[in-house]
Amino acid sequence: MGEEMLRTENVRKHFGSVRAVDGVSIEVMKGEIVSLVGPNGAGKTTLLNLISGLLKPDSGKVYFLGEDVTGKRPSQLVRKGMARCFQISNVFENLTVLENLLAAVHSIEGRISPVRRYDEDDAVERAMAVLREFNLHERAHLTPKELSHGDRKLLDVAIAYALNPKMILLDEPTAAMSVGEKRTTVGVIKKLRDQLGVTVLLVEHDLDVVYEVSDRIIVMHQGTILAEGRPDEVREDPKVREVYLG
Amino acid sequence: MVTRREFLGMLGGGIVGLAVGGALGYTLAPKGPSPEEMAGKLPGVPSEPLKIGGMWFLTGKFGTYGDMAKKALQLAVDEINASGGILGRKVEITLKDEADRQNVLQNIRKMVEEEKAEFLIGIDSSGDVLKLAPVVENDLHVVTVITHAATPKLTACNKLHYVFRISMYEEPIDVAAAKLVAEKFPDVKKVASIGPDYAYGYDSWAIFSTNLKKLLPGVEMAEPMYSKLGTEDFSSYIDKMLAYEPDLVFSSLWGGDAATFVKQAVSKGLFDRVKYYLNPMLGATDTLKAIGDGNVPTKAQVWGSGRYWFLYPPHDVWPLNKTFVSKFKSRYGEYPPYVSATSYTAVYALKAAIERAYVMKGAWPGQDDVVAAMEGLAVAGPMGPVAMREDHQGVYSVFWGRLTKGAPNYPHPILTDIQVFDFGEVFPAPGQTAVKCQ
Amino acid sequence: MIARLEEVYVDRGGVTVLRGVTLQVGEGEAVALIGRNGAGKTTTIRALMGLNRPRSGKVYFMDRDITDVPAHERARMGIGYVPEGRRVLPDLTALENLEIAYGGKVPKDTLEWLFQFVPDLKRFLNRKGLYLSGGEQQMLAVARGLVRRPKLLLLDEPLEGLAPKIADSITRTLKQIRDEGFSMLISESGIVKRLEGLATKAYGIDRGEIVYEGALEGILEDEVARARIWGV
Amino acid sequence: MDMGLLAAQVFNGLVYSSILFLVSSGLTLIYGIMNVLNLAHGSLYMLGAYLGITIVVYALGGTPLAYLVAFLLVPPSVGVVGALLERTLIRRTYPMGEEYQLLLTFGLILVFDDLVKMVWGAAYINFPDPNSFLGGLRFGVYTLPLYHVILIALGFAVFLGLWTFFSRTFTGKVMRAAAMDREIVEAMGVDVNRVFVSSFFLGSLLSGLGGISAGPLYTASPGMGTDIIVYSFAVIVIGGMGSIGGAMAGSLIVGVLRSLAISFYPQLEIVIVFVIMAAVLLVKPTGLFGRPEFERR
Amino acid sequence: MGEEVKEQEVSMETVAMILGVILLALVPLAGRHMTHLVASALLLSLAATSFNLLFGYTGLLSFGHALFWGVGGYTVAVMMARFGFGYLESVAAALAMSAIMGAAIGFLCVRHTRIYFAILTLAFGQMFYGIAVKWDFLGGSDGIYGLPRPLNSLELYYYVVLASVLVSLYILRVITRSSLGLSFMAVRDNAFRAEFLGIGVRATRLKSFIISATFTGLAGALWVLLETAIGPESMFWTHSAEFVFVTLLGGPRVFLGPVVGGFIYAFLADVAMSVTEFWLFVIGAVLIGIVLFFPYGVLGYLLKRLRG
Repeated sequence: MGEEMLRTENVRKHFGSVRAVDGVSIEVMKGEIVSLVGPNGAGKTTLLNLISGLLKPDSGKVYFLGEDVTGKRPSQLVRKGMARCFQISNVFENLTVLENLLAAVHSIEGRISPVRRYDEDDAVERAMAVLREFNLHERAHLTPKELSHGDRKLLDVAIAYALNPKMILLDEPTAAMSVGEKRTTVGVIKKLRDQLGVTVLLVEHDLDVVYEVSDRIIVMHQGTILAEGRPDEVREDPKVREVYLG
Repeated sequence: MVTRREFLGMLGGGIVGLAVGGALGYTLAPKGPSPEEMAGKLPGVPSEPLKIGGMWFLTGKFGTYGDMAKKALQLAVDEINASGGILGRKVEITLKDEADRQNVLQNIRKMVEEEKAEFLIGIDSSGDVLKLAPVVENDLHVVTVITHAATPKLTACNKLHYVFRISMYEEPIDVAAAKLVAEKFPDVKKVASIGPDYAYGYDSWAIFSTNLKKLLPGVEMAEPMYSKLGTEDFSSYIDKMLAYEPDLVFSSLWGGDAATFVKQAVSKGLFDRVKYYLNPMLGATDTLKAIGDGNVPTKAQVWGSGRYWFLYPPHDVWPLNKTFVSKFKSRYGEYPPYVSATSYTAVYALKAAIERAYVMKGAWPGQDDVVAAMEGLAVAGPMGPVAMREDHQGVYSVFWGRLTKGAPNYPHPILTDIQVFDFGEVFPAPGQTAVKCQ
Repeated sequence: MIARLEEVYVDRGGVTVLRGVTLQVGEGEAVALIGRNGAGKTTTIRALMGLNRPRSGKVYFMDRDITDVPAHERARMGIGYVPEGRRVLPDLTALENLEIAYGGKVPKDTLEWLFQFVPDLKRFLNRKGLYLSGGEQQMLAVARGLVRRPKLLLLDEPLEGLAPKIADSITRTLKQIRDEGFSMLISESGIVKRLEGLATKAYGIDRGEIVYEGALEGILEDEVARARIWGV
Repeated sequence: MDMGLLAAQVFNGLVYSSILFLVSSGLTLIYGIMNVLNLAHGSLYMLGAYLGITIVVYALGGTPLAYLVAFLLVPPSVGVVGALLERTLIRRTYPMGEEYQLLLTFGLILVFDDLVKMVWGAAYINFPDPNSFLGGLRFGVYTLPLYHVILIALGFAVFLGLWTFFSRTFTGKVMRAAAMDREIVEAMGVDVNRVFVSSFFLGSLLSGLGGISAGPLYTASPGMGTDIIVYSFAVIVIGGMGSIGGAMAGSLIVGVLRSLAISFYPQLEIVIVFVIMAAVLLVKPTGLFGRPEFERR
Repeated sequence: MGEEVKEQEVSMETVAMILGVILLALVPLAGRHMTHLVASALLLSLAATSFNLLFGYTGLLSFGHALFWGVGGYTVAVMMARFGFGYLESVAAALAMSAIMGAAIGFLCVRHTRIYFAILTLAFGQMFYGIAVKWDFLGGSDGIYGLPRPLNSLELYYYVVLASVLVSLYILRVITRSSLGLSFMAVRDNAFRAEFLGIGVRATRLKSFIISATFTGLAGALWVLLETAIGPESMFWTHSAEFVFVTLLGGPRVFLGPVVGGFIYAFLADVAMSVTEFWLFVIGAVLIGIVLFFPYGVLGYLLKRLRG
């Protein structure tokens, strides 16, 4: 630890009169699980969008692995090792689960070619290995529509993981999940870091989940950082309780 | 130009030609036996019906051409079947739509190869006829009689064997137009023109202008204008013409375009500013009907020609025209346009050639026998006697007439003051044309 | 009783988002619907408005079964709607927004009546929706929901994304409206404090199920509701 | 350059613009409100012309009264046909993709062309020229036929009428509102289905008005709707899809440029419209007056 | 594409495929018209399948695809009629030309999607139609005609067409099953997410466009040799609409859908025209019926029923 993975420097994004992200600097170290929390509209998702290249900041910089990546497109960032999942599960609806994974595998390994079968053995092997990690291998031939809500979200994470990322941005992975599904997801997040060596930046509403998995928590409110610290510190911070429970 | 008397003389020659050709004078033929009665009576004649394939624009913007051709074809076939068919064979027709633009050749093939049409007639588009000719000549080997497409290239630039054109083509009409101007309107100083934006329009202007320059060397001519087929609004063309201040406008627009142009030119005052307006395609009843009596200009002289005009040859001197017109009128309620006359004649030309070949051969003729019989054939059509020249172009005299209100005798404007040009005067020699072959 | 959902199930995009929701709003009552994002608040409100058809279950309004009544008729029957994200019609002025909801030109006295609750409306009546600030849009959205003087006003996260001062002023407005005797159902993503003094009764919702029903203050004390809604 | 000719050509362009505007304003209106691109819109134009012919040529003769009757009766009749099409056929494609709408309405073009042929025959038909009783204004060697002048006025009047309708009347505002957010408008008590039928009625009515206006100027034939629909497409793309002002601007550009091209650069006539259209799409995809689409719900 | 089939069905499909090919090989026995009709149906099918690579697989509706049919066709016609090349060189040139034009026009068009893409392609199609009408070198409105038929025999040429179409379909099949094909489908389903997979969305669309244009051009090139002539109408927008029609008729979400559609359309038009002069009415009515009742196309519908 101690090596920097991601850093933002005073990034700012306004939509008209709305100050969605208003000068935020955060830092994520290699191997950390960092959570972004805060009430609705605090600017968490916007910050994620700024980091992952979906939005360009009005001002400020984003560094990934020490390199200035401000304004780079998502596809470029993915190739540098930054993958991302989405709040509302965002997968390829007309492809099977396996094909969803294969698309990621081929793309990231630079194997896109008109003559290479997409279901060639080693790609499938690789994709199936990922699916096994996420316990989705038995559903490899279903389409996302046929999956449960929890499995769809898992698939979303699995796709991101198949991209061999150094870091994954997770946007509310447990939203609308059942308790059981949530447990699985917590396991997956831990596994991402502990076994698979991926750094995680997590946006999450469920504070139980957050407290359980995070090394560090950043609390956002109205586009700025309200508090930051270890879970036990944040849990005791009256400002945080104030924001949440009033 | 010929007078009425000269015409009668020509007519005599034509009739002699008909006799020499051995064609059966069908207008004089009494009602013969039915095909059923005739079937098998003549040695060597197959008993199954004879199928003729026809192709015209049956749908779309030019659908009226196919419609009119089809009606005349039906008339001819019914007449022939009522009087014993062709050598006792009942005639049947099969039609394909030329408006199926992607499949013109395929549909032609279908009629021959699948529907077993033994002969083909029709074709409206010049482009199609040029595409079709090599296919028929090299591949299909069936006698094909063209009834409408008018490009000089077909007969002047190709050595044809199976393909014949019974209808007048554009060159003699345009040559006659130049002569008409030189003889009747020598006061013309400036000429403007408009035509459809494709080969026919370009060719027509080239022929007319080349010939006119020879006859009236001093005439000044504007850059020719071309509008795309189906142009709705000619105002811009008309004003460009007005700006040039011509005495004469030569227009090769046809069909709906010709009518739309005249109508808009009337309201834009073109006919108050020019003295003469010539259109080689005006003598078509469909066009005249669309123009209507209300749009017949009074100040300027408007002259038109065509491949056939239902009042020419005059009904009293050429009864066949009278019979044809009255049959057509009573069956379909309107006067026949040129496509009707040419398709009608095409069927009779085939009949005459088959019968002549049968006489020579003593058995049902093959395609090459029919070709031999067609060559040099003269057949009587509503437009007068038509002689098939060695280049497979049917020749007959050209007319130009002046546009006049049709009321009260006719439901649409008509051409009067008919000026006739003998084919010897206006037809280029076989193989010659003012147009560049591709 | 003004409105009632009974055992309502709703599917959206193949996912069941409401699982047997039963909920009731009484005469003159302001009821809070509390749950986090994706818990089913919006769908519940839309089911009442007629924008989501239940797979099963019934919707009642003024003792009438309106399960099959289309949204526009419900609006005319007296349900006002203040949607999530405000959804002010951007190309129309504030006044025109009101006209659409009123069904014609808004009479002067109705406007005056609206100004009691949202005095600021006067200021931007002729400005296009596109050029209104978030708070102004929310005020307009409330006024728009109110303009037909509905028997029930549905407010879907009316305080979301607003600066605290503005949120406070909206809350004041809503209190005033409630005091006039209007019934309302207000959804809120979790900050109960914002509804204090406004709502008396509350429902807690999580994953499409009602997990709490009772007094607003009680919800924070309820173990189950706290665990499921806030995870604390 | 000959200034008289230039002026005459601009005038001619305006006449054509006027017809184009009548048709394309209907097309853009339906697209703007309902997000439906109706390829058969040109067929409704054709229907307008043929219904006009039925009244002016066959029923009443080419009297001024006949024209008046035709102008009063034809557009609403075509509007009803359009509304019926929406209710019976086009409505069923809303849950499907845009391509299905294009396809279904393309099928309608084929059906309409043949229907017209079955009813009125294949031959082109001309109206008696209204200028025969209206006359024209002399202007040097040029004549400005009065009917053309009336058409230009009609185009602008309809433009102003639509402008007023959409900005001043309640129904117009409801239509715009439904275009912005159909769901919220529904929740505000508006029967959006009725709004949609009405906008189809109004859009089709405009196309029918275009047909009856153009009929006396041009020549009616089956298939006459195909050209105008392609040009109308160009117009609304250039002006910005869904914008009435854009339809006006696009009509003026296409109509006048085409007219000038004929006089001054004839070889450009066919391609110029499509070159402008492609250029606009490439440089400003939303067209001159369009704006980025609202999030539709 | 979610149409991955189970083992026993694969064998069934293979059998059907082999039977189909044998049938196609026997076509010349059914007479010249049938040979010709099937040859054009094959070429229409190839064009529609190429179109569908862009439409069904990549999610872009081109309303000007006949442009590439025309590019291929005119290239062959010009090479043979104007420069006297043989048909093999000419077809090779047509392939190259279609690819180049595909790249150039595709580059401009893939910046847009949905309706804007459709209209932009329509505009380009009409522009080139206008150019073909006006340009003497291309024969103007008459087009170019009287080309020699390769091998001097319809039957032999039929086998050239059959072989070329089968090989092309095979190549297209390989592409749709390739990792590139998968990236097309990923872009179609969710361009937004594809970007987060590291797939360059615009570049992927362009690749699809070029491949699609090339094979459409090949179909046009082979068609010209079948017809021995070409005219500007081959690029008119209604011809582009035919590709769309054929594809939806057969089913855009099944690889062989456009082939089935191509055959149905060719035979339907052939029969309808023999029966009535209002054949366009029939085609239009069928089109409307397909949209309303079989939006997945005939083959799509059949497969759906077969698989429950």
